[in-house]
Amino acid sequence: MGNILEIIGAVLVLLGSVFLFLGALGLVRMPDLYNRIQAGTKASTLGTFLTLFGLLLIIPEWWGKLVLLMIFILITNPVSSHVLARAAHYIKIPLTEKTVADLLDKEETTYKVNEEIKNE
Amino acid sequence: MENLNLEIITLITGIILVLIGIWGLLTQKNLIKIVIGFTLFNTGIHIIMVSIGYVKNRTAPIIDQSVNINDVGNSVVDPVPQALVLTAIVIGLGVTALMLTYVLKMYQKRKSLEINNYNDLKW
Amino acid sequence: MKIKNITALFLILLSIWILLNNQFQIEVMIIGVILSFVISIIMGSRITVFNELKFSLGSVFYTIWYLFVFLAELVKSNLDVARRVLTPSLPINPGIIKTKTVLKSKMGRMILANSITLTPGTLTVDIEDDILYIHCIDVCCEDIDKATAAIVNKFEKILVKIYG
Amino acid sequence: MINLIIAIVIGVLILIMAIIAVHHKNIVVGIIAAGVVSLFASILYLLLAAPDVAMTEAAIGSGLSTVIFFYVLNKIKRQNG
Amino acid sequence: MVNTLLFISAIIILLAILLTLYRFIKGPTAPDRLVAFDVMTVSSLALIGLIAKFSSRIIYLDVAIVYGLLSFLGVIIVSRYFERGL
Amino acid sequence: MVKNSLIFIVLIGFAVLLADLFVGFNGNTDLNTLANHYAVSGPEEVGSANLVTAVVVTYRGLDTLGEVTILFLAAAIVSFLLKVEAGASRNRKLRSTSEILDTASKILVPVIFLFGIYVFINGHLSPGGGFQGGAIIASGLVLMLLAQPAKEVGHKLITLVESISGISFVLIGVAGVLFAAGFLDNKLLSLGKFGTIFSAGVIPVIYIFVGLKVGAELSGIITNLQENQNEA
Repeated sequence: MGNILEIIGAVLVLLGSVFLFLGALGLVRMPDLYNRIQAGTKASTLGTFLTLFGLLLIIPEWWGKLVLLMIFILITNPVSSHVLARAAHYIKIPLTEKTVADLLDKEETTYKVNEEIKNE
Repeated sequence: MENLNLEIITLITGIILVLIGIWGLLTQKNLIKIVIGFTLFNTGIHIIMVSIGYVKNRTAPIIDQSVNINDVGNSVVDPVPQALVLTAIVIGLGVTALMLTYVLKMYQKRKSLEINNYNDLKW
Repeated sequence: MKIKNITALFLILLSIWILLNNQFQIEVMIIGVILSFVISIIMGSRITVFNELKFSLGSVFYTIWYLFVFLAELVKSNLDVARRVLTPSLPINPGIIKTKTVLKSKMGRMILANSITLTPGTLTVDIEDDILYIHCIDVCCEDIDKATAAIVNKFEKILVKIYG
Repeated sequence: MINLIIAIVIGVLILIMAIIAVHHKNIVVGIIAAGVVSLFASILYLLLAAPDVAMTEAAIGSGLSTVIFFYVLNKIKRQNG
Repeated sequence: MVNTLLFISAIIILLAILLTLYRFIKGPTAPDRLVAFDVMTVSSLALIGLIAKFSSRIIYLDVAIVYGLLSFLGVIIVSRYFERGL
Repeated sequence: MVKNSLIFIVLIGFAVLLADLFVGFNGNTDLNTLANHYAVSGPEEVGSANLVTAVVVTYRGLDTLGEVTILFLAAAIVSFLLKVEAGASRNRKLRSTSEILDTASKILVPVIFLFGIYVFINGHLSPGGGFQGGAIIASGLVLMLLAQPAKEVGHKLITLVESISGISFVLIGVAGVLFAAGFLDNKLLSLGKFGTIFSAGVIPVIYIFVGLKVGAELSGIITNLQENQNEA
């Protein structure tokens, strides 16, 4: 019985790492910052979540810290990507040409966007 | 592959990191870049010290269920370099903060981060 | 209201302490109770987000139900992103749209925004009172009501029951 | 065996990141790269069986030292008005 | 069996980190690099979990918790610096 | 040209210095005598499961005191240099914080503080200790300041915590001289049962004070570097 659980756990870990890989691939392939954030956040969150869940099945005695880790990831990861997306929109990082709509009316930035941030 | 050990790899990493740090310290013109070079140098030294304390196929010097308490001398790595590095990292943060404060003060005086503008002591 | 806030914070901190230690010796528990009490007394006056929690059987049930809905959406979103990433032509149709929420509590809005960020092709860019600006990989509709129905509603109808 | 592979990859990453940190002309990118160096250094410490040091490096190297750099950079930028 | 699968996953995670490294080098803007940094921290969190399993020491997970709680500080502070909110 | 070659020579010099270290090193297979003593008799002498903690707090306790002092000096110099003249208040235009970050920080800050305290109370059982715990607590303060940048942090409180914990640290050391074998001796309290939270004598107490002191010092550095915390 324990053996079957271990194998399920290992498969979950493998699945999680595949999701992490896909997230990184999305990070490379997507055309602009916002789409990259989308691919990166979702895939890395689920990938890490699945990896930790698989470890939980393999070693049930570690449940306390693993559960805490999962909760922390679910709280912190979306928040950081939201803050990053908000800042990027504020400093007018351009959206890709494929964009069909931008309904967030940009507030007038109170300072001149620094060249150092935008280019290279 | 025979003599490729974990500690050798990390030792090489640490040494090259130290060299990169010194290179940055010496060649960069921007004051903040110089401080970054210093932190890299710091990290490199720490990696070297920890890898010198590593002992092959042994585990962390913390005794719990997975370490046999009667055979500690043969199952853990050297705790002394770890203890030294532990405090050195915290002090490194203090020193970095101090250096950055000096950078800030220098900037307030001269409005410049270029090292070439500070040539008062040049002969 | 303050008592409820401090109690909620205390219970959360105590459960985190237990999970961290993962052992039930009496000394550990005593220290945990003292620590959580002190921290929740000190922070409780400043932090008012826990006021909105409802302590009832129904809210516990809906929290668990929400977790299931959310995890299902999370997996779906990842399969969606994976499909898009792996398709050579990169089929995306991105844009930023507006949606509306009826949630008033800060906690509920944070959970809603986080859930939206983690679900299919959507990312919360900004939040102003009850308007959420959402970046979509695949824009369904620019109309505010349709978009709300498509993206927000499935979470909101459960969250309303928990946070009111 | 797996530890060796991880150590080699992480070591190469650290060196690339260090070169970016020193050489990149944008200071912001340099500081982020220095943070990444600390991050991976802490994994190396973990492989070297030094969890105490890894924890210190994770908390200080990638968190607080980045914070201090950016506070100072912010102050410098604000001096310009 | 189990260990082989875990080895393979560790290697896949390393490959993922290398891909994000590509994004970090390529840029083109500083926020792009910040996204790469974010994904790197989360991936290395998974890697730390696997290392803890390989060494079978639960204490290594404490380091992972530090990452999970504090790694997003870096991203947030850089974003706030960009939008002049510090 | 001359400068470049000078840099090159310095780099070569360092490389040679470090290569010397590298050539003679083939990986340890055994502990040296000192480390062996610490590892074998440490658990009985000190009662701490974490040998690094044993070395930091007892065997090398005086070094730790010195290091905390250096950190104190660094923090003091930073605050001395950054003191601005009164009345130099500039009104800053800040971008408002996103509501989500604000809420998340309110949830996370108490958790981070609790975790920091966990780290330094369990310093003798699990990885961590005063230095890490202090750093984690300072990070919690940073999160608080990021969510509400205009908030003023009480300097008086930070200074108070720092001085009280510093004095207590030294007093424990002196009490070791008076009532036990020597400065910072940990047999001041009974060693207790190995591996439980009330064990290792006085080590947890010392680590609590070290943690509070380091946390207060790092918080002092950060609040001084933050823009609007510079009241004279």
